[in-house]
Amino acid sequence: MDLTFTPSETAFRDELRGWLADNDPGPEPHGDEHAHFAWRLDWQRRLAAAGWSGVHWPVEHGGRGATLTESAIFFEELANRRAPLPGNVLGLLLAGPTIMTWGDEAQRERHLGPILTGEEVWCQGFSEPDAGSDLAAVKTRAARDGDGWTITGQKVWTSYAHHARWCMLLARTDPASERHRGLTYFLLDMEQDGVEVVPLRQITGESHFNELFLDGARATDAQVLGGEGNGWRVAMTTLSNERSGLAFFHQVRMRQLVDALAAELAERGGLDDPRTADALADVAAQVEVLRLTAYRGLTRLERTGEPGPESALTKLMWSRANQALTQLAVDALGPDALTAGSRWSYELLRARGNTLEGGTTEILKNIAAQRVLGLPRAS
Amino acid sequence: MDLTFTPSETAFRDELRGWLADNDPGPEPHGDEHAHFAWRLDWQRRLAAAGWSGVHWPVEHGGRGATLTESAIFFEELANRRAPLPGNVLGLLLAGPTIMTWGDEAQRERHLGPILTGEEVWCQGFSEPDAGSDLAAVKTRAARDGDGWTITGQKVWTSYAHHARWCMLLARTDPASERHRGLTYFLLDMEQDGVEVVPLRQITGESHFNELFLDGARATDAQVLGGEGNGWRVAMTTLSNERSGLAFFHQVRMRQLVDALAAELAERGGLDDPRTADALADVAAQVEVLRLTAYRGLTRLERTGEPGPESALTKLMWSRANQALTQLAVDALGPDALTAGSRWSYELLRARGNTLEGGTTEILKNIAAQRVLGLPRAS
Amino acid sequence: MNFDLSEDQREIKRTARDLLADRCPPERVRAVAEGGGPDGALAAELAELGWPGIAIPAEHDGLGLGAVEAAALLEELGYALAGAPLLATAAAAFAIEGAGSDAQRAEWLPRLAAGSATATLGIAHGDVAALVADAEGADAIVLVQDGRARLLTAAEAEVSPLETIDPTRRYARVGAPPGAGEPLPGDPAAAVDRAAALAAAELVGVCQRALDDTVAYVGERRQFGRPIGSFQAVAHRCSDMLLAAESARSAAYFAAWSADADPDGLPFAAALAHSVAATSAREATASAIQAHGGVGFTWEADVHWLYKRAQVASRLFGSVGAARERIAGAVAARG
Amino acid sequence: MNFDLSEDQREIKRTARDLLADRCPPERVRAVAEGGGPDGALAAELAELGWPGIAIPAEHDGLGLGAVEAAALLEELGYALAGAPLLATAAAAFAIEGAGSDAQRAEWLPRLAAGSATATLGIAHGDVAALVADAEGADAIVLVQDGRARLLTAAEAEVSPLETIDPTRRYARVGAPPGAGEPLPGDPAAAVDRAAALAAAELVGVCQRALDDTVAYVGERRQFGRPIGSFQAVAHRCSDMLLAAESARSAAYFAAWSADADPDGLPFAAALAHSVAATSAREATASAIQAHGGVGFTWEADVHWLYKRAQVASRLFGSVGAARERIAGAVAARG
Repeated sequence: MDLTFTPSETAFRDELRGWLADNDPGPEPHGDEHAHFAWRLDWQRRLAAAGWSGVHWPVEHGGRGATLTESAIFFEELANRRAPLPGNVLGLLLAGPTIMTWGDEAQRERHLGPILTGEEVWCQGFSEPDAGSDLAAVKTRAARDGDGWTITGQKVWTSYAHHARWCMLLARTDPASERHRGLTYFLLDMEQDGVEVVPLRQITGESHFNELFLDGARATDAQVLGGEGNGWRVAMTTLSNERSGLAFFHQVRMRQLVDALAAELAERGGLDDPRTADALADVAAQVEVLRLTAYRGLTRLERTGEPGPESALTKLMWSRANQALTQLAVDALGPDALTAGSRWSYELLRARGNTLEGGTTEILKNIAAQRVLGLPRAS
Repeated sequence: MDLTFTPSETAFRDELRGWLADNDPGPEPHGDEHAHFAWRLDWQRRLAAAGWSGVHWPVEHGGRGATLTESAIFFEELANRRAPLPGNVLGLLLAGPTIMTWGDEAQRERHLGPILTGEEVWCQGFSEPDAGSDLAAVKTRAARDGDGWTITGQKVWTSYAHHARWCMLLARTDPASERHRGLTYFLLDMEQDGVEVVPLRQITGESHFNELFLDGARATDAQVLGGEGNGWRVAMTTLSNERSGLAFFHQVRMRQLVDALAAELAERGGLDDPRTADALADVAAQVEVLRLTAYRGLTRLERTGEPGPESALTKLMWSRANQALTQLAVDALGPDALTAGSRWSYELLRARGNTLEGGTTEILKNIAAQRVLGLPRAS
Repeated sequence: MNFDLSEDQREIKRTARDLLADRCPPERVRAVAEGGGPDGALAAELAELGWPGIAIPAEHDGLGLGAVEAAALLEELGYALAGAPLLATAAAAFAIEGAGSDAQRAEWLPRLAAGSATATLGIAHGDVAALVADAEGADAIVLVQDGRARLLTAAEAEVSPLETIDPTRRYARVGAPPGAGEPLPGDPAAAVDRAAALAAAELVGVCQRALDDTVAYVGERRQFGRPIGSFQAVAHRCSDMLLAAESARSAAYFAAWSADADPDGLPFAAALAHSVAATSAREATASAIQAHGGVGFTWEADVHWLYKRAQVASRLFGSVGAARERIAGAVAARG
Repeated sequence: MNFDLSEDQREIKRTARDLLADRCPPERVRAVAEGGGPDGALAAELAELGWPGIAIPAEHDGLGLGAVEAAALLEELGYALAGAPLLATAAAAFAIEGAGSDAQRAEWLPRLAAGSATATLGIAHGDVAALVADAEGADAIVLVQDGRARLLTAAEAEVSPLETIDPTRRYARVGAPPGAGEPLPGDPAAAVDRAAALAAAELVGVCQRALDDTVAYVGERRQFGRPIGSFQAVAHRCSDMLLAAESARSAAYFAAWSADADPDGLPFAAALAHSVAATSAREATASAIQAHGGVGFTWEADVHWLYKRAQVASRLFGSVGAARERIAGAVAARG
């Protein structure tokens, strides 16, 4: 057990810090979602130009070949510097690794480069309105049509779809199939008729998610990833890459929130109230445990190649801590914190999504019970 | 809406208070369970002699014909005076009303009188080790045997069994039947070979519950209540009488606990800590809401004859409040409160049973969801 | 002992439920919220019906009913998230009636009852009330400060609109220079408690709406081949929401009854109602979002309005922490 | 960066798990608890193995391993609810090693390592430590009071056995007249933090046992025709217990590592471990009783020992509230 960095990890961090010291992402644009995304894409271009995009990708694919710990350090340092996530984060974390695993030479050749630079943004078309948390209930239909496929259906919660050139799309190619069988994973070109993106407004008022309407969209055989009928396995590769490095970004962001709240409370004398101080300590402890548990998960993954129970738990910890933190902020800071558009009221509303996005709390607890604890499934 | 008592309710209460002022139950015996029960039976004899036993029973059956509110007042006043529950509480609240509803003339004649006076104590033989919360899974077998029945099986959680002369026993008379069908309700004589009572020790160290082993116990046809094969409906009558008046006894006891804790904390300066005061307020609020909700349920029952959602909820409120209260006591009073046999450590341990006895929290929430809210059953 | 609404009171509640279901469907609530409210047409119609004067004595041209009737009405206004300033007007009327002079009563109460004037009440610290409902456009604003109240006309008060996360109602920050306005001679404490009782009743309606909408949704919505309400995690969540709603209802009705019939018990009952209703409403509305799944996080699903109302309305007459302090004090005193 | 036990440390843990599973099955724990403990035979065997000296430096005849190794061991002792006074001895050894004089170290540490003497440590307020583990029969008692420590022999301390709800371990109240015993010259703060880290590790074991026993039970026990572990309410309860156990483990291991490698971070890490492990252990053990249904409320089901241990052991080195105060102070300071 050693919670300090090894010399090579320290060297990696120091090199990154040095680069970040010279390369400021610039001021965060507020209020204009397109300007904000353009800022993130620009940031990714600069990262890529300096070799800091896809740090965890193998060197042969243009990455830096970073270890898992180095990748965690990368996201922590980004958050520490209050830099944004790269614009094409789904491409870097999900599409890229999935294409590396399942793609043929041509697919790798075609896609990996533009993912790294952010030249081509990716979105993820898995969820559907009727399926919700039940991924195997995918209904979007891809029908054989000459030498390609015609795709019809609807996806939802597709973040970045309105910026995306490509979509990781899960569709049913065997109409007689049920559940996990008969699904195929497509690399769908978003720039065509038959693909319509409609923003979905969140309770915060923003539109970070979209509905995706597919009405006769086309895909070629060359755009099938991992083979016809193999979509479930390919999708599982994508999902297992989800949240990997991001946990460390979130974890630092949570700590920044705790510190910001502590500072704001201290300034107003709020910490003189032992009730508030106690609640702050509770939340700070949750955030610290999140950090530690994320590191434990990382070590486990490095040692065994398999995510341990920790990876299922950090999401639960994070969402719970963030909801508690933001409610505390609103309680302790009073009506000022409830002003529309204020930092804490935004965080309060946004936090409600934490127990829904990326696997609802209910689904994650099912997973923990069945896959980690080995409890029997509900019949 | 009127939360004061009507003149007749006030008259009832004052008469009871007058009697209680002249009739002290005497000091509660500690440490000796048999002496304690004898004290409660003696108390019931005195109540009966003065016409205060079975206050909610019709006058024709020897009761006082009290209204539901008066019955609630009765239990509240008992608790207010720190008097115990009558020794034969299961006879008064469950067996008596069930026999009034389903019994024939001979059964009423035979049993109601000795229930009122406490001369014959009753216990309830519903739960079984393998059935747990699933009452319809009863396996205890009553086999036709000449002009009577021979009963074999095991019951559990039979409080008062070691004092009881009679048992409300649910057994399966049709061996081919499943679930709710084929059950019969017996008035089982406990004083016979073939009935063995084994105390079940609780985590508090006491033995208030028992296991009941039936090995060839006998019952006559005259001891069948409500007809052969009708046991489920008769048992539902028993269950619908459960907890009726007791909620008010518990509610006063909870308030006494809150007040005792507040006094003990105040004496030690514990309430100067805003965290402790806040937690005390939270618990006190829960207890107050319990009281109010119990009254709302009572009014609803009087008005409609049907228990409303309140009756399903007061048990949940009570168990949650008591667990929170006792944990707070132990937290705020420090190691002293963890001494074996001390008031608060006893209450802490005893409170863990609250979410299990009389319907587990899980079962009660199922009931609330399905019967009150009309949600679909899990398939 | 009868702890339930009377037949007349239930009739008031039913009428309000039906009327508001018609006038304030979700589309209307959304339109009001997105348009910055308030719902003038609705306010006018409710004034026609005499609702603003429900608890104003008949001698001042009100309906002369009690706080319980007002609570029944407010519960329905909360259920519908109606954009009419009845809570604010009722709160101010309580203060003017309870702490005002004869002249102040005669000047204001009939106009408030008729709906020809509106008013509101705010709790001020250092000449500023940080969160006041429907103060913009109010003809009179009662500021309660250190146990004393003063009445300001629109011209005398400094009203700064406050855009909160709850746009189903307008809120403002209200300040007034020391000495501005005219004092109410009496003690406004009971009026604030009565207002808190009504605010709690409104939150009961919010809880109930969150519960009803959720039960309807989870009974319909299917996943993994069955309605999601048949999953125990969802069903138990609904049971917890029921528990929250009924807890809030018990406490709010108790406070309303105390306001009418037990002045000595009112301070405790009002603090209880505030604490329990605020906690319940926050929990139940957060649960409603969760039980709606990803859809619950969208603007179009409308459950977020309930959550936002619960968050902001909980603070109208002080913090939950302050209410808890009063409860703890009362418990310690009775020991 | 490597936040996991090393292969050697896992081996220590496995060995302890296996040995204690054999020596301390539930029947043995019950016998010790009902007989008033401690388990002399077990203590003797563990002393043979050198366990009491696991974190005592080799120069004082200990095994010379670190707090992480000791934590791994303590976790298993907690898992087994073993009736051997290793936590107490380790706590006292930390104080004597960290704050004692050379002479005190030489006098006590070799004997503690060999198991030929036992010791304990208590936090005193006004010359009395209200809750001290395994003080009866201890040869040395370290009392920490207002940031200073003194070492008392059995003859010098006033040990009043305290029968707590947790009879799996012996506790006592320990007093000493002012001036009794001999002072440890150094600052005992770090030793108390190291002790708190080990106490937290012990509670991790309690959490894990509660979880393992519950998962085994609900996988077997059938109701309504299926294993109760397939009911979502039960399954999610188990997930919550897993979350509690892993949270406690993260915090306790972090504190143990800080004790070995990051003295500056130790005060925060120890407060974190205490707070998180205490909360987790109480919740997880209460959940274990609940998930066992009515059976869980019986003496024979044995889960209650875990609950009782969690309740009492959480208080050994102060209250959770005090730990939270330290956390809040640290957060405010870094802001």
